[in-house]
Amino acid sequence: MSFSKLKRTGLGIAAGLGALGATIAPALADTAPKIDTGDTAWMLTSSALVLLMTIPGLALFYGGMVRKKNVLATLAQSFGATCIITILWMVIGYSVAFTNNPDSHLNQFIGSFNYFLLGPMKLNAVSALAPTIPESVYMFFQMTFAIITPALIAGAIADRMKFSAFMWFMSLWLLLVYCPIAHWVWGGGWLGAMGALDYAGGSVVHLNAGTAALVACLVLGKRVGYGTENMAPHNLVLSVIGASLLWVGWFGFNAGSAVTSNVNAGMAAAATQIATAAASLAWMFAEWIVAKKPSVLGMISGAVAGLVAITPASGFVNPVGALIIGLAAGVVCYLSAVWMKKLLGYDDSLDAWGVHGVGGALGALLTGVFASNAINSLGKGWLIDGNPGQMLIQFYDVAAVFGYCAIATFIILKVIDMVVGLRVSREVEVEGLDINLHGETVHG
Amino acid sequence: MSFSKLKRTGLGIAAGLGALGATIAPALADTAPKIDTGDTAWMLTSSALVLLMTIPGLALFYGGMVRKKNVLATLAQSFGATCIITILWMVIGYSVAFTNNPDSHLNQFIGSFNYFLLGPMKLNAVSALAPTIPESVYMFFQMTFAIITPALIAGAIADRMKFSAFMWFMSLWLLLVYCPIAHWVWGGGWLGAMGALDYAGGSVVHLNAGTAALVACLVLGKRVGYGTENMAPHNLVLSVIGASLLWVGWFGFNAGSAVTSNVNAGMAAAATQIATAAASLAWMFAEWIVAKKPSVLGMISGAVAGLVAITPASGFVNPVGALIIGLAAGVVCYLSAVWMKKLLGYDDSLDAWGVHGVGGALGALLTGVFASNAINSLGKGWLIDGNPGQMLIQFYDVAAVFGYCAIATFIILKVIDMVVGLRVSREVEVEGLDINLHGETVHG
Amino acid sequence: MSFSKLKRTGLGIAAGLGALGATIAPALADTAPKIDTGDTAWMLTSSALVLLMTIPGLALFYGGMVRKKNVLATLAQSFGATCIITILWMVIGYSVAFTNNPDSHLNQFIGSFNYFLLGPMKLNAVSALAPTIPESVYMFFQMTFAIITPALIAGAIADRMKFSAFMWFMSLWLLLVYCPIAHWVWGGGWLGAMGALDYAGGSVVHLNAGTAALVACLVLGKRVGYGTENMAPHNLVLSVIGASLLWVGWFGFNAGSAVTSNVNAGMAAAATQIATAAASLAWMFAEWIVAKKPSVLGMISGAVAGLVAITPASGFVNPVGALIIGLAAGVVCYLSAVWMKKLLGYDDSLDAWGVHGVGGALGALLTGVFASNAINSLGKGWLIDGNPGQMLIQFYDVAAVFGYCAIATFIILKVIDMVVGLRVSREVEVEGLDINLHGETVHG
Amino acid sequence: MKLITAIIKPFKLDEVRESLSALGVQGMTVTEVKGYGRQKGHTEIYRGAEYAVSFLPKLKIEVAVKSEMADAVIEAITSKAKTGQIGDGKIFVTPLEQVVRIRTGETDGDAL
Amino acid sequence: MKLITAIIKPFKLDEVRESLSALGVQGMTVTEVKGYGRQKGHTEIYRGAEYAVSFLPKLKIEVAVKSEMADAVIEAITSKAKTGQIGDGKIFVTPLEQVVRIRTGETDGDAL
Amino acid sequence: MKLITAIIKPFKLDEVRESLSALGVQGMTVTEVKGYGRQKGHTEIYRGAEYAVSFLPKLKIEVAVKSEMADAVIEAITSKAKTGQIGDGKIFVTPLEQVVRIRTGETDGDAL
Ligand SMILES: Nc1ncnc2c1ncn2[C@@H]1O[C@H](COP(=O)(O)OP(=O)(O)O)[C@@H](O)[C@H]1O
Ligand SMILES: Nc1ncnc2c1ncn2[C@@H]1O[C@H](COP(=O)(O)OP(=O)(O)O)[C@@H](O)[C@H]1O
Ligand SMILES: Nc1ncnc2c1ncn2[C@@H]1O[C@H](COP(=O)(O)OP(=O)(O)O)[C@@H](O)[C@H]1O
Repeated sequence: MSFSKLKRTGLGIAAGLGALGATIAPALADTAPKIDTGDTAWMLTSSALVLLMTIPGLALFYGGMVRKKNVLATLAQSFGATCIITILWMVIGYSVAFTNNPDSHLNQFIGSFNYFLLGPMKLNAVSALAPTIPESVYMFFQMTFAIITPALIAGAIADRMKFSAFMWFMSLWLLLVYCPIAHWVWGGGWLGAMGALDYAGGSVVHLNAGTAALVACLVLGKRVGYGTENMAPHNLVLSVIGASLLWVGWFGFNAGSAVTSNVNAGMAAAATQIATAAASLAWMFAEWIVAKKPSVLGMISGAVAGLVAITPASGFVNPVGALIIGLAAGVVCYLSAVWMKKLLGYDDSLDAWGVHGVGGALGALLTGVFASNAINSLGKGWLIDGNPGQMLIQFYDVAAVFGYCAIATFIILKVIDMVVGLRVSREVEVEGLDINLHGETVHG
Repeated sequence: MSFSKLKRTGLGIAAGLGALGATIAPALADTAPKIDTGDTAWMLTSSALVLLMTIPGLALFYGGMVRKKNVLATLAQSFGATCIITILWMVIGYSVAFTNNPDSHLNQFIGSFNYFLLGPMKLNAVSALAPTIPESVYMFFQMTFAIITPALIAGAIADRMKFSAFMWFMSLWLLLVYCPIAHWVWGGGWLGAMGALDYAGGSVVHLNAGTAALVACLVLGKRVGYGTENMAPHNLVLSVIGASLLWVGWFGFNAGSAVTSNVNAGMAAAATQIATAAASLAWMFAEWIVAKKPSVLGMISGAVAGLVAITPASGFVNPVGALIIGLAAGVVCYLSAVWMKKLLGYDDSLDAWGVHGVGGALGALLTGVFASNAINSLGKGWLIDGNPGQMLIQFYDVAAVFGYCAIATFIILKVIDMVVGLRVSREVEVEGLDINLHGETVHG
Repeated sequence: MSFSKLKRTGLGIAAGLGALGATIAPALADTAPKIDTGDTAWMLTSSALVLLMTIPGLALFYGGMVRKKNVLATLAQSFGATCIITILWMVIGYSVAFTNNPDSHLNQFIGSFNYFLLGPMKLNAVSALAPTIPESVYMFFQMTFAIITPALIAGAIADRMKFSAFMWFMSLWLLLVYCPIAHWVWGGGWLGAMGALDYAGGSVVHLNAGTAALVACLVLGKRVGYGTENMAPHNLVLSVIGASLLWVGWFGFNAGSAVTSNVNAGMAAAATQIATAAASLAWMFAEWIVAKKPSVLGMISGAVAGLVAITPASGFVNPVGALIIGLAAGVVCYLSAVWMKKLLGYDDSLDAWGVHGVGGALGALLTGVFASNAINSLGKGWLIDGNPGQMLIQFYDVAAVFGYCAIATFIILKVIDMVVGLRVSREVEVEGLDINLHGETVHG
Repeated sequence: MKLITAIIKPFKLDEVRESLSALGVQGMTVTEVKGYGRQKGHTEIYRGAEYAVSFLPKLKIEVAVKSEMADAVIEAITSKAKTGQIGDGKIFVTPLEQVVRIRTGETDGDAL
Repeated sequence: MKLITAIIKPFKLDEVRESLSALGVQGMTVTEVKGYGRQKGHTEIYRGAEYAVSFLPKLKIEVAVKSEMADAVIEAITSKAKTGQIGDGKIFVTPLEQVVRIRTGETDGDAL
Repeated sequence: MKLITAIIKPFKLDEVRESLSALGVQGMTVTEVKGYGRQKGHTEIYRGAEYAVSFLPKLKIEVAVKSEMADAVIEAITSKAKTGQIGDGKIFVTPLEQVVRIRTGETDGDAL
């Protein structure tokens, strides 16, 4: 089982059963499970919160940033991704990512196929990765992660991708990129075994989605009129609602990754809140200084950057560590979205790479710096615990995810382009996706 | 007590107290209650989630579908229903629906009046229907069901009903239709005793509201301009937000109906997620094939159809059962909303009958098909457990709810029409309800 | 420690540990904490819910009420307040408000500085104010209260305050007004010791913010065109979403203030729901009678008035008490917002004083009237328990908060005005804050 | 040629358009406008105060036609847009010196 | 008759309307427009880039009046809409050949 | 003087504006309008039913110019707004009797 997860669930069990004054033994020995109602309540809530992040959270965050003629098509991407991924996860995704492959060598890279259609997930089933809650809840919780990760990519290809191609992309990317990588780090694979620290998905979720976003916007090319037309967000009210729901839902994401309702969940929640606020302020002040005005888009983008960067660190760092990670994320992601993007000239339309890719990688590395033994007995970082070796592991983690994701995403997109075509016609793009792809428009 | 509920709470107690390693006896013998903090946490959360379904969920789902001149009036319906029903539920509704009538014969049809103003609901009170949580929480949880059920009806009479008449309708319908039927199935009445399986309200909530919606749109008649004017939704962004919040909130609805935070809640949550996604895809593909384009309205309508159909089955079926129910709901509700409605020519404006009535009935029947003993020890279905008898019971259930609701709703509406009048004047309808009924408009 | 809190947590411990069949001793004696997973689950959820109240709840409630040219600037106020207060709370706010000052005399007025940067908040830390949950969760829960309280003030100064001045105001007011007052009542200070009953913040939160709002709108002066131009809300759809999220989130606020997941939380939730609905109906009918039409703005304002007024009473009154408090709040706040404001002629733009100040004071006093021993063993009210003395204490509470807040707020604003200036130029105000302060506008 | 500008009640648009097409008019341009006139507006309620909304939503239809068609067009609009109640609107006729079809550069009669 | 078209700053509408009513003008039609002129617009910020928003919100007021009233109306608008700063706007006067009141069919003078 | 009114496709605005500025035209007023003509609109889908959306979004540009500049302006608009596809729009020229600049009271030529 994953090194990082092992620790987390280890602690989880201790706390979870500790609260019941019971011993840990029976739960590990796979007898009738000891379900903790408190842990289960929190994980059910966390699952709902993470789903809230995608619909309507992410849908609105992105929908408000595009031009009015494309808002419904943008919402349709988040909503459609939620649906197709739910089904694929139930059919085989969970099995590939979170079950153990009988061939222990293959298990380094990919899980089993035994959970096809969730067959073995009986009423009382429990996963060794989450011994105090029903497996049905753990499967659902992980499903919500599997949903939002591919959905994040949409930010890079906004305003120009065919809906059919998008649905194919979500499906193939989930099965060929997300599921294996989730297995590597969390499901029992080699990265977790190597000791990579990724509490809630800095590399598995954000760097991964961000890398795919970068590749996707390069493969699709720029929007018509990019650089000349004013493509400012058509309605930031929607984006502020979306960013707020992402923030609120993220407690399910990070604190939920404790997989129990205990002190680890509490610390992760506190770290998340602090880093998010710090990043939002950092981006805001950076922009205030450079561009003379603090834009609302900057404030909410900064908050998301903080949420992204603290994700891998949330269960490993103390409040001061969270504060520093947040400040760094705000400034670095501001530079990547505003300055680096202009410099390199790709059209990462809503900055999926600039915020999630860059922020995810930054967070993964800073986790190696600030991880503290006192917060999580198995996260020994460089600065506090004097363990520079962790930095190296984090670098491997980042490099492996970036490398595999970039190559696999490129191939997937090229194949889809050949078969169904990735991009809408120029006329459709100029006139708008809503009316052309979905036959609908927003009336006033 | 209701057959289905008995089982559920039975299991609930087992799991709930099981987690405390205690015995079930004390809780049943009405000594000082054994409140489980985990169950209570989940039920408090579930209550908030179900309230979220109505405000702002349902309000936005409907509000986005009407024309711009009526959006505030539509929101006012959901909001006003929430308020008036809350008070009536506290005054007498809960008592009629969920307490036992001393006259055991009458109890088949209606509860007692003892809980007038919730008098007996002391600090430590516990209901036999939910022995591990405070009765205050159970009363509140059931209140949120009582709120959304009548509010759903508004979809059929959008754009043309007086606000005063609407408030009267909500009040009378709650007390004369919802409360008795809830008692029949869940509160200790005859349908539950007969063994009707309705986990979270396929017949009690959705078929019931849908039937009332059908009657209401027939009694009120069509909107001015129906069939000639383009009455396409004025702002589907609002409807997507609403549908998403309905989806997220529905976990409180279905998983909350376990009334505990245990394996049953987990399975219900998983089934809900799977069926919803399947129905959304089914509707989307059906429309994509027939109308050449996948509309966003179709995607979200399909999701709601899936949520409706899985509601009665959620705690009784396994993931594969949920998948099939979802696929069926998407296609059947698409046909009922798009094809049957045109065929029969009634103006069920936002398809409250087409989705909730048809989907609720479908779900109730399919529960009889797919209910599995392995998921819920007291739900023996046709297909898996070879118990065709259950089908018959489900038919009775559907017929009884449809019949009683249709007649009672018709009478209530006729009475209101005579006393205050149901419909606004033609001028008001043409000019819009917002400015005329509420003296307000949406400015840009 | 605070009188009222003492009782609450007293009960909390009883229930929380009761569920574990353990004794209370170990938790108080600061040995390894007995964390209750159910209580922790509910408090994590409550914290997320209260954050949801501010972003996007309050942001939308206010944002929909201003004119379109100022909507983004209004959202930026709630969002910016959330960020800056989060950081200040982590740096020193929590320490000042909720830790004990070594100097027991000073402790009557202000807490310690020991928790600078949350240093002592280790992984297993527990606060004596919340013995069954991690201190990280309690710190976070209280943070969300510290965020929304200053943010409420924005309603009074909408459309005309500089963003820079606003951020300074939020910061200084938090540290110099909110933190001390929170300590007086909840953190171990003199008002709590005197026996003031304030379950979730009638005086600490709402009267406090409302008083500051009144002072602020007097210091800033009226909006340009006030009284002549039509300043009706530009988009009440946003305000309805906001009010609904405030309502839903408020269960974290009131039921969460039990700091456990038990019967007290349940009763507080029920009281909250009942009072809110009653107040909404009371305002609606009052307006329907007086102005001939029930406005949507009135319905949602009434709901908020009810939420405010029940806040201090929620854990002390029974359902009937809640009903009466709600009805009173609806009528009184209607009069204060519609009639008194016109009479006295100040421009409390979105009625932050009219609803939160007046409603908070009303609730604090009525808590003294309706507090019932049977609901909370330490709240003895006038009417039910024949304890008129409590009324006097509540009066002191109201007077002390109003007096200190008014003076301190006035000084803070005058200082900011001298240093950075409070108000935007006439041109900027006429043209709109969005484009001038943030360089953005809502496009269609 | 004439430029005929009509201010009408919004829900009359479709009827008017059809009647003009019947006359062989092949195009028109419509603008959402607010009208002030004898028809008195609503009162909007806000915090108890009532604000007279004196401007009402109307549609402005602009049609360029050959002079000889003007009367028929005016007649058609008048008959279709009429409800008989205050606020039905007005028709304005102004001289039109030149018309160009951008796509082809055709002018005047051919451009219509 | 004349059709008087004025482009003004939005917040001047009420003043202008009142002064026209005072002159006995019983109706007008208002359109939200975007104006481009000497008054330079804002810069909108987006991801650090600045976009010049060269079109500014203005209101277009159209008033049909008897020829003899034209000067008084122009005078009234000019005085009320003036702030003295760049961007106050313009008034255009065009000939109006015919006016019809849809409700009654009255024409010209009677239709105003 | 002439008032030149052009109906164009929305995304052509910037090109047209620049070409007019190049000609020395210092101002214009733009209105969002809906156009009906030979170019046929979309079909909107709603619950399986298809609704023809026969009105398409266009922009109306109004430019007041000295008579001698009219042809140049018309020429500029025609060349810039043309895509060659149906729906490019029209240009209407109407006589303009008087122009006033509100800010200064200047009239006619000086007011442009
Ligand atoms: N003198 C005018 N100039 C321009 N538009 C006018 C004038 N008078 C009326 N209108 C337009 O015609 C509309 C209807 O006029 P109104 O006086 O309300 O009713 P009626 O046309 O039936 O007398 C007004 O809303 C306004 O848009
Ligand atoms: N030649 C023109 N044709 C049409 N409209 C014009 C013209 N010049 C100016 N306008 C309108 O008048 C408004 C104000 O003009 P501008 O040059 O900015 O200020 P001023 O009128 O004070 O010189 C512009 O925004 C535009 O709407
Ligand atoms: N007779 C007319 N009067 C007013 N506007 C017209 C007229 N004919 C066309 N238009 C406007 O010109 C636009 C383009 O006209 P259309 O016939 O669609 O294409 P084209 O100009 O290429 O022939 C229409 O959308 C409408 O706004």
